[in-house]
Amino acid sequence: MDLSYTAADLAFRDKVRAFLAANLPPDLQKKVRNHVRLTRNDYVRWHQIAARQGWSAPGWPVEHGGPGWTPTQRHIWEEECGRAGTPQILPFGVNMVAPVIMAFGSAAQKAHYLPRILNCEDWWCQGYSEPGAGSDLASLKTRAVRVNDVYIVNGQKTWTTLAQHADMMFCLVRTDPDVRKQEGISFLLIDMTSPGITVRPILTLDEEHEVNEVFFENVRVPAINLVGQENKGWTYAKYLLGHERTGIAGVGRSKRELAFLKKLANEHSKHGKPLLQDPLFATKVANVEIELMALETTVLRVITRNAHSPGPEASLLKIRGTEIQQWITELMIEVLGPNALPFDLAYLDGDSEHAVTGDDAGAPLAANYLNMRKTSIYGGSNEIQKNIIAQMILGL
Amino acid sequence: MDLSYTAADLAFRDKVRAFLAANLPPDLQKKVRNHVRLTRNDYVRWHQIAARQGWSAPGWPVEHGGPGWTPTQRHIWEEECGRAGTPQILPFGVNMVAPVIMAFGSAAQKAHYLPRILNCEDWWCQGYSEPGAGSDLASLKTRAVRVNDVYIVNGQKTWTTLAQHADMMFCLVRTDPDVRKQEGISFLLIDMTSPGITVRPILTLDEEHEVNEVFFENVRVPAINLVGQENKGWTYAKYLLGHERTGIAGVGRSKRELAFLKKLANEHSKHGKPLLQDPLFATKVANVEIELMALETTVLRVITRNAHSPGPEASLLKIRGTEIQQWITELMIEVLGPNALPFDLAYLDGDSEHAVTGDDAGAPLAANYLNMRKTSIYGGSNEIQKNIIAQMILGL
Amino acid sequence: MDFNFTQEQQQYGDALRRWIDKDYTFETRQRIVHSSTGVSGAAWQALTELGMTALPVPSGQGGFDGDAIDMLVVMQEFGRGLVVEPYFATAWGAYFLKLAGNQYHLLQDVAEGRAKLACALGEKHSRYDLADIKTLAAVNGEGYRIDGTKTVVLHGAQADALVVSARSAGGQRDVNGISLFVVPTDTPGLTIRDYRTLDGRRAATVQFSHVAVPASALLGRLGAGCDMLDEAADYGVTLLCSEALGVMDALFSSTLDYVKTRQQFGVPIGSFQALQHRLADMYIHLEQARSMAMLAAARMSCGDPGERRRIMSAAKVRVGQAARFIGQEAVQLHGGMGVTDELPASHHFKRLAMIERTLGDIDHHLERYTAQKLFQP
Amino acid sequence: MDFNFTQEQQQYGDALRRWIDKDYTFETRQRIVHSSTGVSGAAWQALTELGMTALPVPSGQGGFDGDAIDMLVVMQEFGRGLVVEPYFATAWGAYFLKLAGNQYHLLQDVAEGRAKLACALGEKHSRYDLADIKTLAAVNGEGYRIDGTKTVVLHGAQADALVVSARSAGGQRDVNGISLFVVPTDTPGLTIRDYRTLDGRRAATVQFSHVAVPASALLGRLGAGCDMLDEAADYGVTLLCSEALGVMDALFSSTLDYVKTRQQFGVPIGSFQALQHRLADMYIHLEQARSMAMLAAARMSCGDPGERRRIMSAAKVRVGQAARFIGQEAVQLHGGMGVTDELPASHHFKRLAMIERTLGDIDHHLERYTAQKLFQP
Repeated sequence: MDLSYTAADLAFRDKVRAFLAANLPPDLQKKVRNHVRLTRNDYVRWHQIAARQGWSAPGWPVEHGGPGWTPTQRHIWEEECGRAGTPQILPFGVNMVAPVIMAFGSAAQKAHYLPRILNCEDWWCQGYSEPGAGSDLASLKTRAVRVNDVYIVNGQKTWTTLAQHADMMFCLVRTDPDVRKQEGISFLLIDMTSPGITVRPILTLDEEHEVNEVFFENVRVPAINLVGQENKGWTYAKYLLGHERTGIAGVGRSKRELAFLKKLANEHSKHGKPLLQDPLFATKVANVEIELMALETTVLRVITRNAHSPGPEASLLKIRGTEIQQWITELMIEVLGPNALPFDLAYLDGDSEHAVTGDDAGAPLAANYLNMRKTSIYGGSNEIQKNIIAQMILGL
Repeated sequence: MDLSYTAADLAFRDKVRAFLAANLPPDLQKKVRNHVRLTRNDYVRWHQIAARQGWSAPGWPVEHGGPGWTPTQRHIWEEECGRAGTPQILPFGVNMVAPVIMAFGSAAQKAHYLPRILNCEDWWCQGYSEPGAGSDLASLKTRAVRVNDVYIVNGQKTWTTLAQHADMMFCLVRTDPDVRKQEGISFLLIDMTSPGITVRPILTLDEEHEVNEVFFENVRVPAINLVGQENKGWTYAKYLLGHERTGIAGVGRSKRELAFLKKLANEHSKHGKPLLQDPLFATKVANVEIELMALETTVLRVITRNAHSPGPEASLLKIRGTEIQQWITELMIEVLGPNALPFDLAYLDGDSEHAVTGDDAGAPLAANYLNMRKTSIYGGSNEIQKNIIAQMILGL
Repeated sequence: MDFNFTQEQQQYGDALRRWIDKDYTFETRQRIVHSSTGVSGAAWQALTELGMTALPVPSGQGGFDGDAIDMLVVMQEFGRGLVVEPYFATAWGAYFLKLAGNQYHLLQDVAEGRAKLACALGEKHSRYDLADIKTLAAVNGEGYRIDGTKTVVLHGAQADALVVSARSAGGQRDVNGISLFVVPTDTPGLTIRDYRTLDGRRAATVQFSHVAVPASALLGRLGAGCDMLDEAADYGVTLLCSEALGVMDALFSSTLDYVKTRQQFGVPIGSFQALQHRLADMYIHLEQARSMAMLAAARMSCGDPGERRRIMSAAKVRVGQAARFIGQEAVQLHGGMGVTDELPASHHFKRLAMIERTLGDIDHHLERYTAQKLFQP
Repeated sequence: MDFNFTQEQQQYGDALRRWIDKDYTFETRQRIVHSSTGVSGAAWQALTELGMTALPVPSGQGGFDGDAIDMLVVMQEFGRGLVVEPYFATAWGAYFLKLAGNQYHLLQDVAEGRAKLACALGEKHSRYDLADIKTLAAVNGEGYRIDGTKTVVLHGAQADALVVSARSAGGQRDVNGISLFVVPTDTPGLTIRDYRTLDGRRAATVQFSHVAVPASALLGRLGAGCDMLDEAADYGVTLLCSEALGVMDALFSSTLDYVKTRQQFGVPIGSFQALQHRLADMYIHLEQARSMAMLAAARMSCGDPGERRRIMSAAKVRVGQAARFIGQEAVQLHGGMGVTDELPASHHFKRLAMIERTLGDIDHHLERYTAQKLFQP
């Protein structure tokens, strides 16, 4: 047992740090660190900077353009990006649809989509949830009927993250309504500019346009956009679910946020003393920091054992990772106290240089607290994750 | 809305206080306050002192020897007994079997048993749980077969509290094995001196002899000891369950224990200052105190609305009441710190005048913490109580 | 001991609820939130007609002399209905005027719906310590001159007059030397910067630059405002606890409805035991919070400042804990729907989160609670 | 980065476990607990033969030079098997001797199973502050004279020698002026009062009345014992975290077995979702605690006292939280069986509760953690 990074790991970390120092645009970093919302262009810019270095898809095999990193190196990359405050490389292309295309897609699909994903030439979104199919995803109803060499798609998806920016959607559709619900599902790649697609924003409780409803009305999807076999989509969706979920714990990001929290708590005072020196508050910060320390070690235990698919243990990482993220955002607004009340949409959206209250660092934090409530709901709610632990790990 | 006691209530409280000051034997009070275990005689002594005053059965109708108190007066009595530190008037006779006998018993049963319960001439125990029937009580298997004018009882009860002292048991037995499990149960009164009864102690984790297994081997119970009708026992058991559960919150007792905790925390120091002034610890004490304050108000809301049977809301009182009791015992051993480790059975059992460590007040507290773990398990586990809330109150 | 509301209390509670159901629906409310002023003149008019503005005002000034229990009844409804009008700010301000005993005209205007009030007490650095004041009040001829900046003044821009705390003597955090004034918002030298709050309301930064006020603007005695501030803050606490209770009632009830209706895996999600037990926990929180909100309203006028502080802090702690638990669980149990702007649920959640940060959070009141003499054994 | 144990580590862990399964069953253990000494000579002999007594001792003194990771492997097994022999006390004491570097003979005796040790550090008032010492050490000829009373000395009456902290200078809570000594238990003037502990072990009150010890009994430098005390306490913390991990593993596993077997309402109670989610929470606690116990063992010898304190306190906090959650939930899920003396489960629970109170509880270590320079932003 040796819980230190090797010399090679440390050298790699220095390389990553040097890259980030030289290449992360300060304006992006400032936005991320200050919790200001990112534009489409912000995401694309950073993705393409990483792509130029060959680092936009850390988990991919070298043959498809991956950097060939070890699990520990991937962890270091994620951690350093999190700490530096890069925009996230969104998972929909790189971590979600790409592994499915690699494993089950046609040669033509691989040749066409994978390089475009690597370089963020297509913005992907995920067409999974429907109004009646959330935790019970397999009960989805969006219908695709094959007519010659096209599928005609009708139905509705919901909670589609950033679909307003998307060029492509990977979409679960029902191709056979007459079999057991898991067995009639197919995995389609849909061009979002196709006629018959309507994207309607759903504002989240912090008045952000982050998710959408997507309606399909006789949308024609070329049959060559079917991934793998018809009616085998559930298998691919499950494959995806078990894949590449180590980043799910968000350790690097939480470390950055925790450092931000501490700085904030050091700058705000109570009875004339920094709040971070208040025993009640310091103890809460320490509790989160210790939980995060434990989680980082748990992540490392999981990834060094099981490089590519952490399996059901990913549920632990997802639950605790999102809880830690939520605790930190909650503590941030505890620091602000009454100053958490102002809601400055213009500043949040990047439309205004400074917050109306003059507190640029503090202004987005309450909205951030609200926004992060989603993390325990999306990506398989934490209740579903507990079911997975009970069944797959504990044998209940 | 007026949340103050009336002048009449306050006068009644003064009367109770005067009675307790004059009649609660100091040796008993000291034992109770110091968490030393009580003997059979301790319980009987106090019960009979209360009985002489006519106050041993606060919830009983006047015709049977109850004092005719209002719900608020009963609450005051319970609270004052709790605060003073009287031995508990055990519920098995007064609050459990007596209401069933009053409602469903024969004239002869009423005439014989009720006065004896009032004066603690019989020590009652409850024959409900069995090894295979805990939360699922209706699946009990102890068999009673009627032969002429006796029932022949065979089977086993378990977790029978203080059965080693008991003269009588009220017992659920299966008289018809061929119907739905709730429908073949009868309610028998069994003389514990009957041949064929064996009481085997079960030591609890604090090495206390508080519960027992009770074995029945061809025990002959006169048929006149059947309460109500054969096979209707489940109805009576449920009646009992909904009856007289306000005391279940244990507010008075918890107030006494909280006062003890505060005194303890004031006498123990950390870094040379009383622990009660330590912000982390004081905050925990305050949290319990506030929860108890809320619970007392909730109790009063419940009893002033529904005098005799609080209904499913009793589940709330049971859950929070036992949690508060457990939190207080946990905080007590936090105060003791390393001094919680010594285990002094002789002192706990009253066989030794002083604790081996010299700390008489502190010595029983860790055992007390252990012992109180039972409260969330017995009397319908807190999980069962949550099921009741979900079903009966929330309509789920 | 009596936990029932009087028939009269029930009547005006019912009347208010009927008005909200009919004229202040969620859609109307959202339109008001996104309007330029963030409040509705018509709604204020209706509230005046319902007697709401007169309720907290003493009968001598045309009010109904309502106590904290009366206010509990109406604040619950305001909470349930997510009303964003400046009622809390005005009722809270009126309490200062009532304590001061010298602002009869203004109180009369409040009772008749002609004047709205706001309380400009906090400053950027002061957190929940209302005695932490940098704003200065200097003697200025017969009157005073106020200089300083007040932050997060709830409905400051919608008010006709402000209750302002300023330091006429002493150091920044001294309890002595605090003076309270009432200042019309059109007084020269006042700058009010209005903004939205997270829960759909309005607040403002209020800057005082050489603001001259007459001697009659002083509430109570010069430099002796601390007790009044303390008592009025406790009054604000009971109003907020009462409002939070209504919010929680509504949120819990909509969550129950949701889990009974929402189907997954072929059954309502409310049939899953893990969720049932959490709903039972929410129920326990709700009932315990209800007890504390009632206790706080009943003890507000107990006459013993130590006991009052103890109970108000206890209530704010317990209601805060319930608000956090119920709020977060309600959002979680609503799933995706819980994090949209489209259902009242998320707005109830936001209101709870902001009530928690108004007039002291859980830790603040735990600390205040343990500092009371009554906490000692 | 490597989280695996070496083959050698696995081997002695396995050997120890086999011995426990065979010769130190629950029934045997209970007999030992209720015996007059509360420990077993035969067991100590077996542990010596298994190399356990030699493990923590430096190779120069006939030991195996085991580090904290090696000790993790064995302490886990001691925890799992509820072993009540004075192994922790002896290994902990040996660490002091190792740091002192002048007690070769005694260490050799420890390695060969001839000497058991105990640490007499705490006093009635000192709580978890090991620098809070009233016991005095005065210069006495060539040596020293010790006077005072040490409390809750784990396995004090079963030890052959005690590591004792005493104040040779300074005030009661000064970090300077602390001296450490090793004192054979047969030294005149020593009175040891043995008693049982709640978790089936032994502890003692140890009174020093004019106890004369030679100069060679001093560990380290006179009055400069604080750093050694601090480091050795941290070593004790990692041993306890490792043991707690074994206890929790066993307790969680027996709880899982129980809910899979115990039938109510015609199904195993483990099929109820509310219980499943709590078991999932227990699992998360267990794995997070495992991570911290491993991290603590790995960082014990990192060489940076600040980092060491930070990690050890973090581990004691996190393991303590897991111990409390898993312990209480395990008892609850076992129902009535959980509160009897008859199953190992309740003894595992008791051991966890007592580990939490040994060498600092959660609050103590949270406070220590936040006091470290590394906690600052």
